[in-house]
Amino acid sequence: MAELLALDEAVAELVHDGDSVALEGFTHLIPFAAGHEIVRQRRRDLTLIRMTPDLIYDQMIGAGCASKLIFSWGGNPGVGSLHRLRDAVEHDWPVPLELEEHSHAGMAARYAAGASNLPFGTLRGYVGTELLEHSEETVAAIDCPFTGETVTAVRALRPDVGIVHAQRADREGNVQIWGIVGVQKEIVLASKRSVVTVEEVVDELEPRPGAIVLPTWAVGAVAEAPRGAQPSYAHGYYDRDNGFYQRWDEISRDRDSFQEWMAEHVLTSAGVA
Amino acid sequence: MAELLALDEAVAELVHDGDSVALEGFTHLIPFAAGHEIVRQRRRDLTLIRMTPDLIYDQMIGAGCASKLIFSWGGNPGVGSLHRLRDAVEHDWPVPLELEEHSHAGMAARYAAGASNLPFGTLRGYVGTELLEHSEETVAAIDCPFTGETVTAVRALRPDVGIVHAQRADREGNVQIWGIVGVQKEIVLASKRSVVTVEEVVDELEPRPGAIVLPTWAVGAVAEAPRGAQPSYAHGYYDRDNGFYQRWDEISRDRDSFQEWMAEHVLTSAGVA
Amino acid sequence: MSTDMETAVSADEMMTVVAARALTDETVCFVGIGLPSTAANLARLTHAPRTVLLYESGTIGSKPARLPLSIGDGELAETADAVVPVPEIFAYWLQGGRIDVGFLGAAQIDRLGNLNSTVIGDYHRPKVRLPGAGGAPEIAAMAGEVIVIIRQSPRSFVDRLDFLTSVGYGVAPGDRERLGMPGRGPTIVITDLGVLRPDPETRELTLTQIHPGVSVDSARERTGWPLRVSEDLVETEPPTDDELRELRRLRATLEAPA
Amino acid sequence: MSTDMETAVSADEMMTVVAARALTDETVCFVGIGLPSTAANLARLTHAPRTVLLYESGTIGSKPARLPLSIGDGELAETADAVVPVPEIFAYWLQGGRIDVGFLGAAQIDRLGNLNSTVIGDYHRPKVRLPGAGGAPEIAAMAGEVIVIIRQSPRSFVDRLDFLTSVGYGVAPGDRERLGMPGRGPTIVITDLGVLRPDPETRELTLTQIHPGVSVDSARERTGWPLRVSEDLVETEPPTDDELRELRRLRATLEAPA
Repeated sequence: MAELLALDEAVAELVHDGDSVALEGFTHLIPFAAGHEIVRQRRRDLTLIRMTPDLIYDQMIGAGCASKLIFSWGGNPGVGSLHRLRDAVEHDWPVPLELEEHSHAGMAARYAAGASNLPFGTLRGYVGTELLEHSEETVAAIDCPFTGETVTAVRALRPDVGIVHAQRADREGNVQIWGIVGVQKEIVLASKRSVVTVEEVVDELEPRPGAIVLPTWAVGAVAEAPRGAQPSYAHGYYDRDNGFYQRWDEISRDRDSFQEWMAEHVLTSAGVA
Repeated sequence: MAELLALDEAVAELVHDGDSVALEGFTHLIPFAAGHEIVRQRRRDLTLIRMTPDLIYDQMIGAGCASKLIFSWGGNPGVGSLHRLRDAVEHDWPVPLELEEHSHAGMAARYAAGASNLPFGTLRGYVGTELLEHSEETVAAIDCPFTGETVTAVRALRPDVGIVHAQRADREGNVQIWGIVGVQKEIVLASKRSVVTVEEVVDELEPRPGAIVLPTWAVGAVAEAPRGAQPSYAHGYYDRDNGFYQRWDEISRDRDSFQEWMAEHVLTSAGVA
Repeated sequence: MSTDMETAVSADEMMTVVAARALTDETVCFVGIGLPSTAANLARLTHAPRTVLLYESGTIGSKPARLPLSIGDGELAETADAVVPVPEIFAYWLQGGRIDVGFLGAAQIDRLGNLNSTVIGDYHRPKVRLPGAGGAPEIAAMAGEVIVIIRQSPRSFVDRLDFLTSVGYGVAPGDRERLGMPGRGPTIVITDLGVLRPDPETRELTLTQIHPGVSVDSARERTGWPLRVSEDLVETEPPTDDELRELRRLRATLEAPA
Repeated sequence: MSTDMETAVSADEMMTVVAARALTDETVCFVGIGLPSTAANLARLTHAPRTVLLYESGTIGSKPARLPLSIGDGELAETADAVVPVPEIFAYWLQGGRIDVGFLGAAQIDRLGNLNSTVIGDYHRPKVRLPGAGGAPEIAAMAGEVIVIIRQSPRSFVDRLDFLTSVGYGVAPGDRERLGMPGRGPTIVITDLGVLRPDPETRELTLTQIHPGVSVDSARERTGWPLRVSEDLVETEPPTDDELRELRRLRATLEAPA
């Protein structure tokens, strides 16, 4: 049974320095509130895992939470670079950041393998690319025992903590997600511990088209965090703040303006711009 | 784009003697009408594939359509044996039936691998069982290239034809399925050709909780077949005819009564009891 | 709490009640159809209301008011917290290590709790072709522990299985670990005569509990190997009125029209 | 059909219109964000109304009225025929061989159509850290064919990629087959200067079409290798009024509030 906790309690209890942590949400339901709480609690030396690091990891990397990033596409969607990520990779600021990079298909297969309690996932991918030269620990050729054909194995991902945002939970901790569901289910099931932030806790989860339910006994902690995916979006609650994604390009380009913004909007409050 | 065909046309066009054919539907949406049409068109030497052969394969086997069965559980659920299947295996009647048997988890992994265009699926399974002694062509040990752990590979299933029943299609051939979805999506995507029978063709597929949609361009043919899953059921349309499943035990126990029933209910009509 | 009803308790009822009692509350349970489903639902409707039932058709948290005849009756989907595709129920939920208890039946069991649900007689020339593996091999391997329900007779409790469909404890202690099976295996085998549990050392199934009116001798006679009997053998508490009433009400729903 | 609007056609508009034209109707198209998404939606809203768009966020058959800024905007889900989990969109739909056309951009391309979207400079000490692979390597491998949209300059059309993220034709003809890639690879590369297609024999990208007002010499200057030019070089038909109007209307939706 999931514990219903306050977000600061959930992070304090479940996220530790040095952990591998995946905050997922494929452009939708990105757990910004949880990421900000991790920044406020000054976690360090995290291995951050996420297909699309997005602004939340730009902020966490710029705040010095991470020593390693496992990812597949690290840009500001439709806008350009993630400047804090680039500054960490290009200039070791504020601390050096080790990269482990994959393709989307590879990351998705790694999560699915983790959720399936398999040591590896299989796909047709990576062949012929230079990604292979930087991923010997996590990507390998594997031969089909029936046809002899060579395909690609990717190491399963089993993060210490998986964190996602969702629209709703009921009072027992059952979680409901609809719209783009991304890898939300996979990451909760693949992780040793999990936190789900939700827009609201309700008496009953009425069935909805396209909705999935994560039963309470498969979830670690549920924390209410209204607007907790902002500036990304929560289908049925609020839209993506495309303007903020565009403004972030300017805010994050410069170390000082980034730090000012973080001081004002993250370190001193529980909200986001 | 799926072709909208009459069921007899769809079977005539897409199912040939000697084909491997999967009629799927995990207790729900079993494509009885399509199976009966295959019997009426007197297809022979089929490799029938299905996790739970159920009454429909008992009928097709008893009618002499099949030379091989690939399956994981061949009983009359909650009732007992499939007598026609047993008669074929135990006494080669009406023709000998080769068996290739798996576990449910293995069959599901084989379908998923087929839908994914992979030569094999991976699972933790079969180890320590005698199933291994009869499945060297389709089950093998495989070592994780990262951890060295040995897990199990199963050969992908890519049937010549996949056939499922669904609640609805629209006039473009998009298919909607809800309730227990089983392996309906997997088998349509894994098969070289596919036929979907539906309760009705409608103008618009209104979204429903728990529903999946197979887009028309992923489907071969759609054929209207009202009550086409009877005596299994179509969630939202009609219930499972548990009484018929129980009566089948008696009807099918004896070769003569089986043949009489088939003559009366299948060979001379498009319906089922 | 023995009652008037007790005299009328059938062997199947006794088995089912004892199996239901073996499920503690808040257990996540992967159930097969037939007696396992009846027992699990009886537990849910009596002492274990927060028990979670998963069926291999992909229904998670089903709370059927009427007993399903098949593993995929509509009732199971309608009352579920979630319905997932069949590949997912096996990969993410069973293999993912989310199941506390698997509930299995079989045609044959051996002294190390291995199960046969495939054939009686030779595989290629079977005397009886049984339905086959279904979900059993992976439930037996992956569930946290396994409850087996099986009628006890020399034909079902055999010295040597005609076919090993699902692994209990293999051929010797330590086999499960060697085979990489995370679950503990069959921790309890419930029959119409009593209850067997694996010996902590040898894993051999040992009669630890006997139902009212059953003699140890008759249990020995209906076992195809020299049956070990626990020194602490206890007698099964007979079904209570509540248990019987609820069980009979449940079973009646199986016959009633929808 | 040249018009008054033509003089005002920007290089990006020209590229986008030409890319849209490259999509025939009833094509199943896996689209990346940015110019590919704009071009695919322009095609859908003009000559190819039955084109099916899939986005890597898992939306199948999206028909957005406004252009998405990200690959997973709510509009894409709301207007989709189906929304599936991300592992499924890659495994069943892209890898499953269901995609006719993949639409890709990149930071660098070489003469055999291989793409770099990872780094400029040394991998471990990059001059510019680019976003990385995303869905591109598998789209490049698995889609029936690939349309590439990229601005042409000596920095983007390079003799040697700084990093090979996605395979075009590898290092020699036959590499795709050797690597087991079912798709045909990049059949058309659309730039702000013209259109390149692979030579049938050598697979070397060859200028086959040039946009109005662009000289072959300027195309050569903006290519980091000795550019081959087709003997049958044609000039691009300028955008029609309809194309331009629809494109500008679409692009305006990107800026407008929801």
